Amino acid sequence: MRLRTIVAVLVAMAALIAAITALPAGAQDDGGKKKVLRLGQAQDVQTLNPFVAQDEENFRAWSLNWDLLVNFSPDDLTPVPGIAESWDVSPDKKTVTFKLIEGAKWSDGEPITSKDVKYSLDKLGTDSLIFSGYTSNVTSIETPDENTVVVKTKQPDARMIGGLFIYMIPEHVYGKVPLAKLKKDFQPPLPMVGSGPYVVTEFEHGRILRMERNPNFRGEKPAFDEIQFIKYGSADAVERALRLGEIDAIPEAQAPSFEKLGQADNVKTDRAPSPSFTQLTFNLCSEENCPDAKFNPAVQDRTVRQAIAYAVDRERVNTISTRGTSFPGHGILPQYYKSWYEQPDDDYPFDPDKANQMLDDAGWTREGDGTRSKDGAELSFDLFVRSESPENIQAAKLVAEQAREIGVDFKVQVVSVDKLTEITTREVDGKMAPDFDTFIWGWGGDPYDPSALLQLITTDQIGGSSDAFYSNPEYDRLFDEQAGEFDHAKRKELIRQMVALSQRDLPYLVLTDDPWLEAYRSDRMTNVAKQCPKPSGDVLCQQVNYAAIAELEPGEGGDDGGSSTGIIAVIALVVVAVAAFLFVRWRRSRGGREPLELET
Amino acid sequence: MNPRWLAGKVAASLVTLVFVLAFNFFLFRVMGDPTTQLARLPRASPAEIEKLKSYYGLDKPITGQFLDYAGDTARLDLGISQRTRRSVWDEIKDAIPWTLLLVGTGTVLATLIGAWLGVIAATRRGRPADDGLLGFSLFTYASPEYWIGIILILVFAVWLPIFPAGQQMTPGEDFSSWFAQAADVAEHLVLPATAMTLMLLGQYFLIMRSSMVDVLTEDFITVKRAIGLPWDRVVRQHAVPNALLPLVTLSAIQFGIVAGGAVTIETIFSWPGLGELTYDAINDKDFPVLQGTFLVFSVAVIIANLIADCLYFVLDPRVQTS
Amino acid sequence: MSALLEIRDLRVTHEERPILDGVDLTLERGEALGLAGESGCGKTTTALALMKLLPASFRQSGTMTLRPPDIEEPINVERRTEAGMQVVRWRHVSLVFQGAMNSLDPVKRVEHQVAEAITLHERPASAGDVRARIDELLTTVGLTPALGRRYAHQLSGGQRQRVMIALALACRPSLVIADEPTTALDVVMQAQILELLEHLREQLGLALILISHDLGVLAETCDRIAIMYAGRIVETGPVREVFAAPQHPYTKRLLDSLPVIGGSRELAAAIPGGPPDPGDLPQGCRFRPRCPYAAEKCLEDPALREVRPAQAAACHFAPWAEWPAAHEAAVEGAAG
Amino acid sequence: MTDLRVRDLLFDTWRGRIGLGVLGLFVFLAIFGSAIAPDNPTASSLDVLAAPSADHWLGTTENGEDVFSQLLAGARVSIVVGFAAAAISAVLGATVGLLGGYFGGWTDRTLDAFENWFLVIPQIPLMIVLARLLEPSLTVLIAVIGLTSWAGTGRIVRAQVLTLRERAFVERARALGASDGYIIRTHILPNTLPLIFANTVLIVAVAILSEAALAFLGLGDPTRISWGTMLENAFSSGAPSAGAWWYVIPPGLCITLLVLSVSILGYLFEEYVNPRLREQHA
Repeated sequence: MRLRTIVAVLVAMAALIAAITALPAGAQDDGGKKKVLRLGQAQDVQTLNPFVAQDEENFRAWSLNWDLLVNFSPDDLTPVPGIAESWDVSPDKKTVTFKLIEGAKWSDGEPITSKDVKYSLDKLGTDSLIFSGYTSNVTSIETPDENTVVVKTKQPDARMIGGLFIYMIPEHVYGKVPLAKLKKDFQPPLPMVGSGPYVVTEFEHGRILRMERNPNFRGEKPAFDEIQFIKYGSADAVERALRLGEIDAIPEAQAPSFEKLGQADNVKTDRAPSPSFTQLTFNLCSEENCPDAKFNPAVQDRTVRQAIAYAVDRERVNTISTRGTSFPGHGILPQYYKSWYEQPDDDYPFDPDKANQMLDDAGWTREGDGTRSKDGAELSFDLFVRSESPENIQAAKLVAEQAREIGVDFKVQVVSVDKLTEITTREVDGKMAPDFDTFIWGWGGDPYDPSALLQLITTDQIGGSSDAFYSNPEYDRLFDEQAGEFDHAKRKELIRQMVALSQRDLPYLVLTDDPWLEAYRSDRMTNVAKQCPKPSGDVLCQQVNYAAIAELEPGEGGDDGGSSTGIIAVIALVVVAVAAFLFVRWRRSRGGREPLELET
Repeated sequence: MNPRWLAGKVAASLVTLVFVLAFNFFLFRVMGDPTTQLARLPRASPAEIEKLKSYYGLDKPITGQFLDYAGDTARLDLGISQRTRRSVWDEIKDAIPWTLLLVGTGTVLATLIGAWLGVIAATRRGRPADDGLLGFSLFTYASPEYWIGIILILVFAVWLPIFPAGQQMTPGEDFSSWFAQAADVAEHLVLPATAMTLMLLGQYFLIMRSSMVDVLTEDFITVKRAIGLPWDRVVRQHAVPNALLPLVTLSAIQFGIVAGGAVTIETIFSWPGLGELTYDAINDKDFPVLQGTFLVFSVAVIIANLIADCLYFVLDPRVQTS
Repeated sequence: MSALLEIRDLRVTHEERPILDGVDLTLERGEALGLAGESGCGKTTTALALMKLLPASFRQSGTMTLRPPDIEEPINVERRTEAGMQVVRWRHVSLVFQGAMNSLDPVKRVEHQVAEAITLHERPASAGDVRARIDELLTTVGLTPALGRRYAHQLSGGQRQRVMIALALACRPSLVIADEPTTALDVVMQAQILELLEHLREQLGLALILISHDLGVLAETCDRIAIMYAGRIVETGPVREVFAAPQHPYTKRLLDSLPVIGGSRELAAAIPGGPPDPGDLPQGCRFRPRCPYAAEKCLEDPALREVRPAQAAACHFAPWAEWPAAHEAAVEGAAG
Repeated sequence: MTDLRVRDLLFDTWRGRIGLGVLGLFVFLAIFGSAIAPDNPTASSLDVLAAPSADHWLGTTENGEDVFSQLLAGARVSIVVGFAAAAISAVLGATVGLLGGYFGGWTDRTLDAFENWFLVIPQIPLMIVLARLLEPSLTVLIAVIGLTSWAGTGRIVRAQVLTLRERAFVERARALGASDGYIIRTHILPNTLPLIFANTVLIVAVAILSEAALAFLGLGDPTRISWGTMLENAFSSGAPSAGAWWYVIPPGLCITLLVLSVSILGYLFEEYVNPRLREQHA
């Protein structure tokens, strides 16, 4: 090996290092001018197609890209103009006439017309996976002119205003595509035509979803030029990225690390109620509805359920299972629904003595620390919980632990989601035949209108969404009545009565109201406010309104120093090793030849 | 290369391929209830299921279904991902280069380092260097590769944060040039490739060592020394080329193990290859994708075996002429 | 003119056990020496020790001086370093190994392996020169040059052994050691190879050390013969003399076990027992436990001494005028 | 081949002693681990991801459970799955190998093709697919691992039977009119058993690793603690980023040690059965 070759190799490698170290700096100069809001997430959008998508992450992009017919106010979540500027309810409350905003345009410059509204309500309302059902009452949608939509319903339906959670999508894009294709593998063309402040311009699954300003947005021009949803490999990686400043905010932080995350430099966390809860479900299916159901009949003893409710310390469940990030539950209507919520009278504060007393009085006797029984029936229940949720497993263990104190035995059974779905939706001869005593799972509702959650325990939903199989004509009547009541105060009273009924009968013992957990860099974002609803809501107004994000201003914080120390270290190491190797070979080949014979 | 020999090998591979296709078909169409996978609706009505069945040709006799399936597969129509609603082949096509990069880097490094260490150990048999290497390789061989990966993350991304812990490039970065992007990818490749290398290293080392030990006792090694060839050249020019032969066979057999490692290592490093695709498909019960990646893994192993046969053919003159 | 090779007091031990125990050998230029003895008596070890090719676990001592005709200074093998040996091996001394089966690298072409030896010791003017040399060598050993393109497994046993001989001649050494070059070959092939060696020696003026357990082979080819037993030379002398009048009972027994051409097909009885374990050598004469003539005197170590003109033997009773009839039972009594 | 020599191999070589010692320890834990654990392995507390202390020798998990107790309890799944799956694989492999090797002809060709194809199919992906199609449980894990790892044993047994079939004592038995069943029972099987046994021990190691991998991928039995699920929980709860080495290192180390001890024993038996290997090692 010649010395010249060695020098040449070393020079080449040095040049390589120089190039690598120099280049990322160049890259940063380029991107520095644009104001970009980077949001990190561990799960990303799978498909943007609104007909088949079914992930929560979609709403983060959709809610910036599209409007609803009637949007929600970020102040108190009440209905405010969306695509519709105003609306009018007929005296019989069965016809609602929407006036659309004049001159509004899609991001591609096409006008937004009543045809788009009709198409969206019609097609998304019936043929999509997550927007169907809202228009179940609708009998006709008429478009007398470009700016007017008349919706007629079978019965009065208060959801028409503030409860129609269906995005308005451009008919001129989707209408051309056959429905079969839309429901199969259609991918919306990019930029994704919309009406919100930002539209999706790039989507690389597993990597990035980029949204850029909608040039035709009718509102004020938002401060950030671009919003990126960046996909990380794990929730953990997202949090690390925030701490390092690679991203500016996390829409969905994790309960276990939430507190610690808030202690990081320049990181602020925000916890707000969301329209979802985690509940202990009891199998209340009647003989009539479910002749072949399998369960311990004792679960249908109301006193037993009430006693359990007293015995379970929901505060403790929250503190331990979700690290105190959730909110102790108070019935089927989460506190999130500020305009409807009232703390129920029967709130079951933690009181094991009372629970014991109730069971004693009801004749459920107990020997020592054993399980209570009456006439050979034991208070011993299966408690199913899905394996993928450590929080739910934890909650189940706590419920079991506390129930044991009052002589009620819960056998916690961790099963897969599929298994749990199977036992709760089992059918025999066309009738429901649930095969469980109790289980823990959760539900989520819509931003403003509480119907979706209240509906879960109506008789109608047996065979549908009902998983407690509760059936109470009074409750059903109240539900129908509130659904058609456009007067807020009257409706609120009806809802209060429904909650009271459900608290008495306890098909669900709501353990916790689940939160939005968000985190952001205080040095990168300013004008951050808790809203949706003010002053208790979340700072990003998730799934509800784009106003919060559109109002954010870029902060002073520096850009991330995307360092490549590692690769430089490796290259340096390789260079040193190669140099040493070459040197040794050169030395060996050149000098110091061994003597051939040794002197004696 | 002898065309008849090659034709025979290819034919044998094709037969295995048909077996694999049949198995794949059986597994997903017969064992997993296709309608629930296809509909993926919690409770589809019997009429809807019938419609779906006829749409997907499930009402045909089983042989017809199989032929349809084989035909579709040949046209790379592997169905549609339930998650992303993209064609499964598109998903796989996007993932393959990343897996090849990771697996390729890992295999090449493991072969080179394993062979090199094997030579060192074999030429220092019974000495501390040999014992140390033997212990090290047995340890890496017995330890789960994803555990090694997690430890790498712990050490090099958490305690000593010099390498990124996941993904193939810095998320959201706009690269100014192809070169900057390549450097970024290289940086992200370091830890997963190291994990992959460590996973394979032990096997390669052990095989190379024992193969070298065998070769070094051969007569021709003494002959080479007797003609005055320096020891290091004897090792390099004669012992190593002979000892490498078993390693070639091994790398093909290893490929099945590599596929398993790809799943776990890509998962912990969020490396967007076939492994992560498989992992996501497991979690989301995205059976068309799972079926697709399984097929690709199987075909890859068949191809790897074929390549190894060819390579052996090129490397070992004894096979060429007999 | 001094001897081509002089070995004095060559000792080799392996894990404290003596494998070679004071071997003395002298070889004149152009002379053919036969080295005989049962397997395990140290023949191959002597050859390997001469080239310093013994594994590291073996220790060797003694002087080995090589005086090739084409260089001035004598080569003191025992003082040579590994690098020093590398220029001696094959340039001055080459080896034809036993079992040519495995003596060639299976994945390299034959000609490549011959060329390797040539280019290692010389700087030939061109690749063409090397080619020509290889062709010439192959022709010399009676092979067609085209065979050089082949791999070892494509050659027959005889062809392989010829290639090994060609390889041994590649660097024009002054001494070739052939270690059992004909075992594993059939009789016809054996004869051909021996004839070739004989022929080459005459043609090239080579000195040859032919190692074999087969005295018949040595008788045809060699000028002188040395008989080894348990790491020592027990008898040496001109082939004719030794065959005619062996002076060591071991030599005698070896000769007796040779089949006589034209005589009875029945093989004479082999020597009962086997060579002693180097770790557990008998006291005195090493052949004593197997010697039919052993006596009390044999408990002393006999030295190799000249017992007849040009003929030396390591036996207390040499020279033997006459060999008495053997009585096997003598052994035990002598052991005492 | 006497039992005495097996015993020497196990008790008088340092490899045998270490292998047996470590395996013995883990078997002990598999039986008594849950009982001797200082805490209830699934009892959560508010000490989340706490570093090792006097209360928690190996710290706590993301749910505040005691890592050390989980570690002790986790031995059971590995041991049970490892041995049960290997047993299934041994029975399957031995049956296929014996039948193919002994009867030859079409039986052999069919079984051999079957075996070939099982050898080609990548094992972990196959296990993943099977485990995903079925509801995860301990039985499913055992079945899946056992059913996918027999091909190697089948191959080795077949080769051994092929040589045995031609041996004199088998020929003699056949000439005397012994039935196939009798020959297999009395001549073939006893002579292949040591080989099957040695191979099975090595498969135990593979099965333990497979169980851990499946559990790590979320396909384990959700109701049981295993080292694989511990690693899965540790990884998915962000323990590596939190620097919680006490949660990450021990489960993997246990898997490694168990696999190492089983492998060492396996190699030992293999050397015993196959003397050629012994010479190489010496």
